[in-house]
Amino acid sequence: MSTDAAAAGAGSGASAGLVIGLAMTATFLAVALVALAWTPYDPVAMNMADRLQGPSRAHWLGTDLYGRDVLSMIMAGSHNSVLVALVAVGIGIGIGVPLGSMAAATRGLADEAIMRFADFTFAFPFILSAVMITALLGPGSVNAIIAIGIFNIPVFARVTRGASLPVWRRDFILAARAAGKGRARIAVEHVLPNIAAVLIVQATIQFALAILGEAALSYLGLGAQPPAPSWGKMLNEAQTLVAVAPHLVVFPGLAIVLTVLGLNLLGDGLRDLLDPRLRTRVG
Amino acid sequence: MTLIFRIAAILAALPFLAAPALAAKDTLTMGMTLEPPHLDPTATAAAATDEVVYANVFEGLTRIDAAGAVQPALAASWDVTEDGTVYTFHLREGVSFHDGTQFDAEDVVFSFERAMAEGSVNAQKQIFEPIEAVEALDPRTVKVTLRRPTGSFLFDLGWGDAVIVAPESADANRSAPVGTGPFRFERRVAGDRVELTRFEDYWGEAPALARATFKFIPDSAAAAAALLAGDIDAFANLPAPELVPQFEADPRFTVEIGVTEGETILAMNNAREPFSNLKVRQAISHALNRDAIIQADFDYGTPIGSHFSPVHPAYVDLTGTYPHDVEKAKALLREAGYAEGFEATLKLPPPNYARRAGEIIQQQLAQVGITVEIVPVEWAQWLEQVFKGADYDMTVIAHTEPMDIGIYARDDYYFGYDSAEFDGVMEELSAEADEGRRHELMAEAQRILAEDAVNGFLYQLPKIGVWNAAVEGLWRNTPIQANDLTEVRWRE
Amino acid sequence: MSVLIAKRLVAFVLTLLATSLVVFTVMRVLPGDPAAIILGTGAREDTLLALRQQMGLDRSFVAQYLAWTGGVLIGDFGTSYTYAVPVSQLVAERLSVSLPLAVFAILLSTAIAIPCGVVAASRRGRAGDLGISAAAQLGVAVPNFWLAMLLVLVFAVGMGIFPAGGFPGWEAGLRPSLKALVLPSVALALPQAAILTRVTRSAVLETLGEDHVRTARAKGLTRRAALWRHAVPNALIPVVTILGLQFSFLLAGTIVIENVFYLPGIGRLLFQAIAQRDLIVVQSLVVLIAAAVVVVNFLVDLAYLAIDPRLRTGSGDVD
Amino acid sequence: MTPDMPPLVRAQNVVRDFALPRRSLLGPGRVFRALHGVSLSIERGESVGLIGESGSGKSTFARLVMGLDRPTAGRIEVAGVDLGAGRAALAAARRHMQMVFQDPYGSLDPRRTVGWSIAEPLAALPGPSSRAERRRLVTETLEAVGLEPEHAARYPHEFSGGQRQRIAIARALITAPDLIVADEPVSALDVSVQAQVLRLMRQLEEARGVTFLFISHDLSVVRNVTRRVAVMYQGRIVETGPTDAVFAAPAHPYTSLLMSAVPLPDPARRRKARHARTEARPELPRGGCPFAPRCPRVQADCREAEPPLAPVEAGRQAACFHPL
Repeated sequence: MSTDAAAAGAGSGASAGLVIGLAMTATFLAVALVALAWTPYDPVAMNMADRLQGPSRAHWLGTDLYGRDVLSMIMAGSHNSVLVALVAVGIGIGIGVPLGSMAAATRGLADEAIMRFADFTFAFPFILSAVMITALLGPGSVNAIIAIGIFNIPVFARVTRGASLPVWRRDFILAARAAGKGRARIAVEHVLPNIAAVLIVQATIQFALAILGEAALSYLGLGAQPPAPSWGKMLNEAQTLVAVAPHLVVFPGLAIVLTVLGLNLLGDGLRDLLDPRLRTRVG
Repeated sequence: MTLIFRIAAILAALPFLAAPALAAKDTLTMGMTLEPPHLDPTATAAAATDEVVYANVFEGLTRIDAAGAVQPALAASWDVTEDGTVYTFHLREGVSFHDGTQFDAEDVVFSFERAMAEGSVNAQKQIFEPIEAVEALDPRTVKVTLRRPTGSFLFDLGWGDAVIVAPESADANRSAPVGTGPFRFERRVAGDRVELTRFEDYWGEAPALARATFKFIPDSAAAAAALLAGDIDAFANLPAPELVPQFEADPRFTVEIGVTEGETILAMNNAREPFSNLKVRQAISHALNRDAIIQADFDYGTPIGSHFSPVHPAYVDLTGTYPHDVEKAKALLREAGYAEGFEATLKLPPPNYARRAGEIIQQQLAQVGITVEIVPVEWAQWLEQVFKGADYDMTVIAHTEPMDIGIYARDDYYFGYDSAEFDGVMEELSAEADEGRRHELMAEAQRILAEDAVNGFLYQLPKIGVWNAAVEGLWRNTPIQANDLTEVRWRE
Repeated sequence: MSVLIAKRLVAFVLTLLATSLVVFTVMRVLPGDPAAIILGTGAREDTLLALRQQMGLDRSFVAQYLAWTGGVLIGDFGTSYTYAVPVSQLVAERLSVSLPLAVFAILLSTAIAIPCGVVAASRRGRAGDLGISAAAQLGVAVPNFWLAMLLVLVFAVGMGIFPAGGFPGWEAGLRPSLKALVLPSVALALPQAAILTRVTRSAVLETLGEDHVRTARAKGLTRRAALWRHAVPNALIPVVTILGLQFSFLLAGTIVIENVFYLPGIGRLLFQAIAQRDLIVVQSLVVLIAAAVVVVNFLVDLAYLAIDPRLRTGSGDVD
Repeated sequence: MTPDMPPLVRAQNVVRDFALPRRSLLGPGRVFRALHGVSLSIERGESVGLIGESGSGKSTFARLVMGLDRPTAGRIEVAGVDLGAGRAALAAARRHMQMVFQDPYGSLDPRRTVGWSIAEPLAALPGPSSRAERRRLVTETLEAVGLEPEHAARYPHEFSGGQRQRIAIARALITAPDLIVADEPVSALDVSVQAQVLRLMRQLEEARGVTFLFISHDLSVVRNVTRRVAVMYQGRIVETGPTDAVFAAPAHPYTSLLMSAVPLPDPARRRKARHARTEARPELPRGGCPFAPRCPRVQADCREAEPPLAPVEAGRQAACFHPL
């Protein structure tokens, strides 16, 4: 551990990051909310007369191959990102946390089995699993969610197990056992509340990774499908137009970067805030 | 291996180093979008294979020329009996395969029987289906007896799937093709290129090119960059219509916007409700705005009103049969009992043209009340579900086989179309040998399909040829999947 | 130690077995007939049957699986359906692109990340640190494929210095080949470097706070010497570990990047093989990739053990 | 108390082995024996002190008595119930016993209010207790340990170490147990606070009839609160007897050594120390008195066989061939 002064310095720096991250994430969510009710243009309406226009007063971020308004598409595309990330992280938490808790609670054979399974799923690079899953189920948002969600399961299982193990060694767990409580009940009543901070931080990080993953899948044509706007799909459509309409490449990518950056800053800030012990580590 | 190659390359380059100014350039590097999986045209449907080896490495008894007409090739001439069932081919003399073996009638018998055999993996086996017997009357004469007169037989023999191979080398053709063409296979670098060199013992007129390289560049931006940099001399069909203006403005390049054999259609499942209803199909045809769809492909497609190539002499312009008319479409839907519209799926295979047209069609049909759900499918799934299983409502696809209007007469074809009138016309056509009458029948067939609104007929895929302005002899259109290099030369 | 190795060996074999079973099953369940893809829309049913027989697809799953695994055990991965060449040859050809790409990316990201991380740690809280940390934070958020597109936009389309994609082949000469790998390597390396910078920075910070480094300072070593002689070497242990763990991310990255730049590498081969239902190629590649990931993880563990003997006895958890 | 009533705790030949990691692939599985057949009885109202160096097996024994761990061999009964006789038996036995831990900072869940933690053992009692009933019991036990009822709503970090240990004791008291196993309950506290907590425990023993199994390395603490002591060395009980008698005249040389001025390892760091020990001495000793290597009075026969625990005088036993 470093000196208190240094830790305090890191703390204040981190909190600046936290504020920025919070602001960026809030902006992102606000845009998603606004887009539910209003976008400058209909994000799916085509207008062949106005296609491939650069940024202008009428279309701040220009138009695409079909004359759709890029700003409106980016705004509406945030829904897809939020949805995919939320559900995928939800799947990871919903299945991974119980698995990790079980592994930590029982140790022994179940632990070994769960962790080897996690290793096994890690042996496949994420994109590879995703490509296989979408080849099996067909491309689409739902299947992208499943692919990313499945990849999140071992992540949360490992984090939960890793964070739970030291908690299980604490005396208050023994006290609960002496009180006659079963392992499952102890896991829920004592262990989970004590690792909640770690899970929240990890969820933030996975949220950012899920947005990146969704973008990559959609970029490869495996994610969101027309007419639903998606940032990754916009980049996919822009690829052949790099030379003709660079704005189609730049803006959706910026949307991804800013969102992920905001979430990462938020995650780092939360980690420093909630769990000072993790301050010097990198996830 | 690399070392040997380098030495060989240096040796090969020596003559040019010695006399750079004397000879005109006689090598050509041609860009292609897709890489051929392998190089045996008799064992794959991949167009890329034909685009490398057809007419260059392999030849058939007949060949298709730049205008889509049948020309003699390995058969110098032929006689057909009055009833159109017996063809006698008189083969060329002095033809040898690239491995030095002589070409004779037995090679023809071998090639045909190989394609017809039970275990044959020829992708166009139906070409040989009418054949009852193939006999070598003598080394220079082959007699083919058909079960029934087949009007398109000579044209079909010009396909890449019907090229003549030698029994000695047939099995190795996938990786080391041996044919009779003006170019012999030199080598292949998987994932990158195939190199051909002039075959010095070619029976016909020697080609102007001494060397030809086919280079595979799937990305349009990379293709354009390679053209601009002079890394490639020609791109037969540039996959980037958006870049055409740039090349048109550049005097170093020739841009030829031709037509392929690819009829791009909105195929409808005629066997399935509500597409079995003529009024619904007519409504959809009225709802489609071809101009907008072609615009999304940068205006280079040629609108079509039926399933027929606009460059064919028998083509009839039927694009006005069901003009774009939203109100008319709505009225027809009302008459058909779908006043509220309906929901349908649109399965889209991976190519850009399908995905782009699909998005626009989704919009256009929405305007008349038809809610379309786009289901993108991989090529494998398209073949399995749509083509083989006919499990679809609508799909966008380009049918690239030459002269394929006959598919509408096939039973169990995925369109689910069944018309006794059309079948009758096709039957007559297949037995008809007179060219004039054949054209009349083809026009009739086009009209029936257009009026029945079997599918939404959209446009003919363009062939965007871009090449060095000094290169001549490349095809403008592609009546058959080929990059015939026999006539290609550099202008002095 | 030998117990550990034996355990890992068993786990390795089990992982590969499970992987091969999963991928084999998935590939057979996938809709799409490999024969139909090869023969296209003009094919007749009897032709399809003949080709399926030729490819061995008419046999039962079990027979196919056993035949394939039997071949793999003696080093024969089978023959690609689409390319009609042995899979091993195909893989070797593609590796000649993917491997250099991965190596360049690792070298580049390490060359950027370690100096940046050390500098940031040694100037903790000052402008240099803040700048590097901010850049790293940004780098982590950039999708590599987007970066790739921007690089193409600027360096290929705009300035025309590097090709926008494709690979000329090593026979075409070293220069054009290396040139073709520059933008892909950079696109792959920069986001990776951002992560590594963060790891290096925190690892160096941690060792800087450790007793022996403080002692070294107390003994009169300059700040600089203490940093480079004591803190950095110790900090490299976790950095190397992370580097090893990033292997599978790198593999995933090459799949995407090779598709952006149309490089004839392993990732693109896999992607195409799935689309073309080249079952043999897909299952061979997936098993090879899984094997590579497991082996690399294992080597990282071994390296870790060699570096830190405390871990050798395992978790002697008596409680 | 009738004579034929079973003792509150009866441990018979309790053995506990822990598996150690294998050294080589084909090598034998190694075990570390923490308890070598320990037998100990505790009568009601007769609080017992268990003393010994850290690593001697005291805490392992305590956990076995609490049913938190199972013996490898032997049998433990609490209030006449065999702890190894299944879930139901264990649940029945748990009503009679509670535990107080060494570290008041670790034994309370930082995420739970003090009231919640104190009420936690009620969950093991049969029959649902109402909210109001639980609140009444929490208030009552808080008062019994000298804390205010409103403290129930606060979190552990708001309390001092001594207060936390009172809270831990309150939690142990809430089910009105017969036995409280206290594992080093005051070693983490300041000396002045230690005295308060010990006083509290003595009061409870008298007022509520609680019997303590009091585990400590600190002899003065044990002397203060227990009537009998048992001395452990390397997983064996080497001497037992009435506290006063043992302290006045130890029979085993080890007990004597414990009482000399030599300070014992600080148990606050026992986790680390124990770890070092497992590496240093994992093998089972082969015959002979385990104390022989350290014994100032060692003789030849001490290396031949292990001395059994044998009576030395009324109510006292020692495992030594040559008792003092």
